[in-house]
Amino acid sequence: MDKELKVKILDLMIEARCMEERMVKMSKSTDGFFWLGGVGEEAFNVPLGLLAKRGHGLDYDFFHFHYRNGATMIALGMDPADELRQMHNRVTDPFSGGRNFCNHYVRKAWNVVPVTSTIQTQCSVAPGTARAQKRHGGDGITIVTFGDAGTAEGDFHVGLNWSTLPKWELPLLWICTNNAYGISTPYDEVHGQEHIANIVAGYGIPTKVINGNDVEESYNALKEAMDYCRTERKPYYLEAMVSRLHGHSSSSGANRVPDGLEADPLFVWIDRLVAEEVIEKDYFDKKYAAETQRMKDLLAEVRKEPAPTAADVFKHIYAEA
Amino acid sequence: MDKELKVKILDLMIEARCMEERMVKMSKSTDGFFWLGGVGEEAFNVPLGLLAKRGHGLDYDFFHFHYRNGATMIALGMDPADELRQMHNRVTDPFSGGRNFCNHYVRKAWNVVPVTSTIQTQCSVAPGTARAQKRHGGDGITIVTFGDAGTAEGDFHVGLNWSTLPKWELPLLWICTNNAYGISTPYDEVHGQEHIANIVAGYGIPTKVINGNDVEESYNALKEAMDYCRTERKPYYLEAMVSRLHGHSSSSGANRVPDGLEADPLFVWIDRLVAEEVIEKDYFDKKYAAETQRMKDLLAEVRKEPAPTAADVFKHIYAEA
Amino acid sequence: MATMAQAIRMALHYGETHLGVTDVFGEDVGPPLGGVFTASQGLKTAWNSPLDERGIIGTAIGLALAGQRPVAEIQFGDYIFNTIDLLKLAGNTCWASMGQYNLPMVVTTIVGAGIHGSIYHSHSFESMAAHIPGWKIVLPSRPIDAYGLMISAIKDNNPTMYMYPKALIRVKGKDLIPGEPADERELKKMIDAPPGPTLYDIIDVRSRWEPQWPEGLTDYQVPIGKARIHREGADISVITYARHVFLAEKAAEILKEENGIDVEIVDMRTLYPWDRETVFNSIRKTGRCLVLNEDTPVCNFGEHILRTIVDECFYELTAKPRLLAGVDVPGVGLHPAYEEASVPQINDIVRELRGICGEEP
Amino acid sequence: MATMAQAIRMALHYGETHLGVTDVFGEDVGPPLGGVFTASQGLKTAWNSPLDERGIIGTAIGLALAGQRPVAEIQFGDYIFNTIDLLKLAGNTCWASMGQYNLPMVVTTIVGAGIHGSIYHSHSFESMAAHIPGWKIVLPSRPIDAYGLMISAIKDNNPTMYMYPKALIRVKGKDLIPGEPADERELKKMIDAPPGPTLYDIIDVRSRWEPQWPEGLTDYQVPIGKARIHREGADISVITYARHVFLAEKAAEILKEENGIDVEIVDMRTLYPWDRETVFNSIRKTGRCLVLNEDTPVCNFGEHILRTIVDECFYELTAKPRLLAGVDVPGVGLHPAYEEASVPQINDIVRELRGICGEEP
Ligand SMILES: Cc1ncc(C[n+]2csc(CCOP(=O)(O)OP(=O)(O)O)c2C)c(N)n1
Ligand SMILES: Cc1ncc(C[n+]2csc(CCOP(=O)(O)OP(=O)(O)O)c2C)c(N)n1
Ligand SMILES: [Mg+2]
Ligand SMILES: [Mg+2]
Repeated sequence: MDKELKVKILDLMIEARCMEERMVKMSKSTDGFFWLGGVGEEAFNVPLGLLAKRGHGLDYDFFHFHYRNGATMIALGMDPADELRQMHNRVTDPFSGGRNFCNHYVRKAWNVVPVTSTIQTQCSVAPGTARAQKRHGGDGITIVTFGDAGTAEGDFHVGLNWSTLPKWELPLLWICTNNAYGISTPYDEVHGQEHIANIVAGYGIPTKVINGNDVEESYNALKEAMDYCRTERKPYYLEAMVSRLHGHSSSSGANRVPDGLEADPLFVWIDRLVAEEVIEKDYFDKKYAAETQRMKDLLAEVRKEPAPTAADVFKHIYAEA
Repeated sequence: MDKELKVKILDLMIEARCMEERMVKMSKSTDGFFWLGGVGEEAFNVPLGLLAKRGHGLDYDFFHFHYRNGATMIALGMDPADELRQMHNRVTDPFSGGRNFCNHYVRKAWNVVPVTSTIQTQCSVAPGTARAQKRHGGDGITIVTFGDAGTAEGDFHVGLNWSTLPKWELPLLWICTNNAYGISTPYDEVHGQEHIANIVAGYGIPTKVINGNDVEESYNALKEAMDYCRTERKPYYLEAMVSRLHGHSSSSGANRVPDGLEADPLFVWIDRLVAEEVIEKDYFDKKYAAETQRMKDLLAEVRKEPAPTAADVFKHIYAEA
Repeated sequence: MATMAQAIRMALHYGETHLGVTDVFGEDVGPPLGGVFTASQGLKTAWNSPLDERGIIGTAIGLALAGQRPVAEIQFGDYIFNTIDLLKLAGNTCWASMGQYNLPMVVTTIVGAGIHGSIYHSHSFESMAAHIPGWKIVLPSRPIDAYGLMISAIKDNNPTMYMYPKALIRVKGKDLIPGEPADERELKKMIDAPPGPTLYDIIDVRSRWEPQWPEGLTDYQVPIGKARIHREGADISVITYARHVFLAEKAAEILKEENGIDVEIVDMRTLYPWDRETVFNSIRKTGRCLVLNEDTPVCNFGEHILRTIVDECFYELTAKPRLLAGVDVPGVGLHPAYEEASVPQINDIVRELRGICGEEP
Repeated sequence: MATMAQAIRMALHYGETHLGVTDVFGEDVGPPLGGVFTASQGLKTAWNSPLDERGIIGTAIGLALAGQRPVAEIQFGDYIFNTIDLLKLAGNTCWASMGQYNLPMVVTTIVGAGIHGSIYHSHSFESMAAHIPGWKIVLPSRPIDAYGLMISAIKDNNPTMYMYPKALIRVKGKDLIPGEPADERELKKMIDAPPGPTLYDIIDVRSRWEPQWPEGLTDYQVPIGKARIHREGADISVITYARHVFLAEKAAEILKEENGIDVEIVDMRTLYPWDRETVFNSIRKTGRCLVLNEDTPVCNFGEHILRTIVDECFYELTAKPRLLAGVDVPGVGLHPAYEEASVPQINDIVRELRGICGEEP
């Protein structure tokens, strides 16, 4: 990983962090009703976005995200203002026109299919895009992300099974960001396997468990996993152990967790880059201040944008003919 | 296995076979609308019934059967007339009063919970009875049976997961009778794993794949599996490779499959017992003729029993207060 | 004339050769069986899925998101109830994404009683289906409508629930589908896969079989949203669909004969969005109506029709409008005594019609 | 006075100590959270299930088959739709087994809009639930009814769907539940688990916490199947439940004030089997009715009520009966402009009531 890439990843992590922190603040004011997002997953989610093949159609990657992929969207090139638009439920929200919760992305131009609130249903849907890609050929793959608790749903089995059918093994990258909780329920209370990967291995899918708080480990594992899916046209499963730094969502306050209880991947990375003398000690403070201000400014602009009206309710129930 | 037991198993296999053959005939006449059952699974299903702990309540085994467990019910002590009553949809049918298809057993006195037509839902329900048993203590276990194709349903994962929860590993015996088909779809077309057991092993559940057409192998494997569940109070998975000698159901004719394509466990067992000189060569013919006649006679009696009437429709929508 | 199974098969063939259908799939939908009701025999895009309804609907959604045009079958409507959340997602995809993604997918499933199907092969699904926004829903009663509605469903860019009645799947039509050979034995020879006494024989014989599709098939469409008058009448309107179109017809004959009452029968064909104009016009003409179907009666689709009729035609009604539906029990029992007492029969329809016509306001 | 969350919690406590409740379970139902809406805090039989609704309903069925008395929670009604097949099985178990097995189980879930819950935390479920035979269905609007119906649901030997409205879960009642301490701060101190800024703090502080249950709790029951008159009136009947009882109340005040119209409000409380007598009596008295709820309008539960009213009271109605329900769109959008235009608001109710009362037959 060269120096430039290292700094690029850092910049994107800071940008994503500042966007999310702005949203957490918004959820505590009149600027937004509800927040949930990916603070603590940036070391993994940024490389995911950087390594993916962004574009429209079967030759590009399809993304079936869950609600903690903001940093991935930033790395894919999303303007954070778009996310603030959704958070502030403006009609200009390009994902849902102010209809959906934050972090519920949809961007057809990038093959980002609708994020749904229903946990794990994406695992039953993802084989569809992957099947189309398998038939099409090329090196586009389908990427699906989810949390640890959600793997209890039957849809997890459904997806794994459909991705390993004879002659139809699918170019499908399964990604579990394991933060060891489902809302308030600890992993150890509801999972009898050391890792979810143990279950997946039974299907004959290659698996890897990594420290998702480590940028380089994440980057390398993702690269290897994607290469496998792209060239072998078969599924691969990656389980990234990550942090959940603002709790589950604003329903439980979205406060920053007590220091030292969960690693902050951003600071792990900064410390590493400082130690490696890739960046100066004050690099982060400056960048962080600038991004914080930028998000504030973006929000000020977004606030001026129009809200939906009653008449908008009936738009797009059906496809335009 | 002593001689007496060997013959007892043979007798029960013949009884079950003759009952099912009678029902196949009924499905081709005006005596019944639809047949499906377990012809070809007797070598496994009879030992299953013999080894189970029959009775009512948490100290006894709970049975979550699918629709091929007629021989198990016979081994548990069912009067075949009861099954003919269901096949002929008499109101005297003790399982469903003429409401349900044949082989849809319910017998509360024996902890036989309702067989449901919905494939694999029993896997989501079985953890409930097993959980009650785990809490209760004793050596009662829950036994659940299903086919190979049905394991594709998410409910299979649901059940396996709920039976391996930390501190709540359940005394639950998972039994897959793998006949290599789901209706017309071959196993190899829709399963990427050599055995379903491969998947199950990922949960940390002990598994065993056996030849379900072999009485002794079945008996011993079942004994071992049940002992494990009874004493360890943990789940176990058994996959029995079996035959499907009359096809899926009467929808596809229920004709006997061409000779030599699938082993007939009954003849395998007869040949063995003759070779071991446990029985005489003509033992089977006599017994088979007698049982065939008995089923005919039973049906003649059953035919005289009353049919449901319109007024019966509204009975038992709710529990009696 | 073609049966409904043959009509659907021909429409799917037209779909895969002319309309971009990429996948026809579901449990036992591919060779050798071509569907437990034979509706997908001989199709080149047909394949067997795992026994897993959630995977079937999920994969259909995914295929549609990727720009494919799938037709996914749920083997029996009775087994669709573990997918309602996914159907809801499919129905809200366009709306929730502000029109970015739409799902050009068709889900087919066979519904209703009438073949001694017992508790789990007799279910209706229209009431629940219609409660899910974002779908179009059709349910033909005749082979020609089955053909034309399938073509429309495939062309539609929205998720479409295509139901068809178990009891009518093997009934021959009275109208020639455009392109269908006039001789039905010829049709059978051309497109029905050869039978066999067991699965092994079927696999064997069908591995050498190829269908011969009629050459003149067209994109004959029955537009989604258009009902049809199955029988004209002046005295009372029966608003119905599927199997009950024909049961109502028999009842109408009895009423004509015995009471001189002239019954009009509306075959809705599309259940959502439904043809308000045809229904209201009929009721405005006759002043009386019976809404008729076989689903259970609480939150029954007919209650929706009835409420809308009350909304729109209340002061034009000369008798109170009624619903005749299945009875409120947890299943259709196997013995015919159960089935006949659970699902509206000709006698029940006659009785209701007489009741309404005899009513003094 | 107790909130609805506290009322449910107390009823569950009474259930586990006096009525044989063995399991109160679901996602985040056990410690430390005691339910995302706090309804199961401090219960000794409460435990956290895997994140898996099918497993929750399946296990509840299994526990009930084994003679236990489970209360299973689906965290949001919005997430129950992947279990409809299992709910149908639960509902047909007694009937299909000719009365051998009955399922003394309660399923609880929170429903409806009103908390800016967006597309997936605003769903109604009553219309689909009522379409499933074999269940009893309740949906209280007041803490005291929430208590009394929970006691009845637990005692009932049939599967009972216990829904409660999101928007009212933290609203305090006006009636003291038998045994509830008169001082609500005292109650809070006794049975509300201590809060904390983060999950870690909550785990910590609650590991040392024990509830102090009020001693005089009783088996006060609200019988399943009994509605109540929330407000007496002479001119028009509003048949409603849950949150819309109180929105109707506000509308009634406006109508009294501005039009001198006297509105009667019926709070159904039980949706199945529902209290026909109370509903019909009210309508027979006023001659007019509005059925009101927030579910989507096609195959809406109110259409069932309306159809039954037409069946039973048609010639006693002096104006056509109407339904006011949610609009027919695939979700409740997040921005208040969406929600207000999707779910009946006070103004909408006022408008409908005026419309019906102004109508000339
Ligand atoms: C089907 C479904 N059930 C329940 C919920 C409510 N819910 C939202 S997030 C969540 C916990 C998810 O935990 P996990 O899968 O570990 O993801 P994480 O939030 O930890 O990233 C739950 C229970 C839901 N959204 N969908
Ligand atoms: C949920 C559900 N989907 C579909 C069906 C229709 N069906 C009945 S049996 C069957 C095949 C079952 O195959 P398998 O699980 O291997 O059991 P086998 O019949 O071979 O013993 C199917 C698809 C059903 N009964 N339930
Ligand atoms: Mg998690
Ligand atoms: Mg099989």
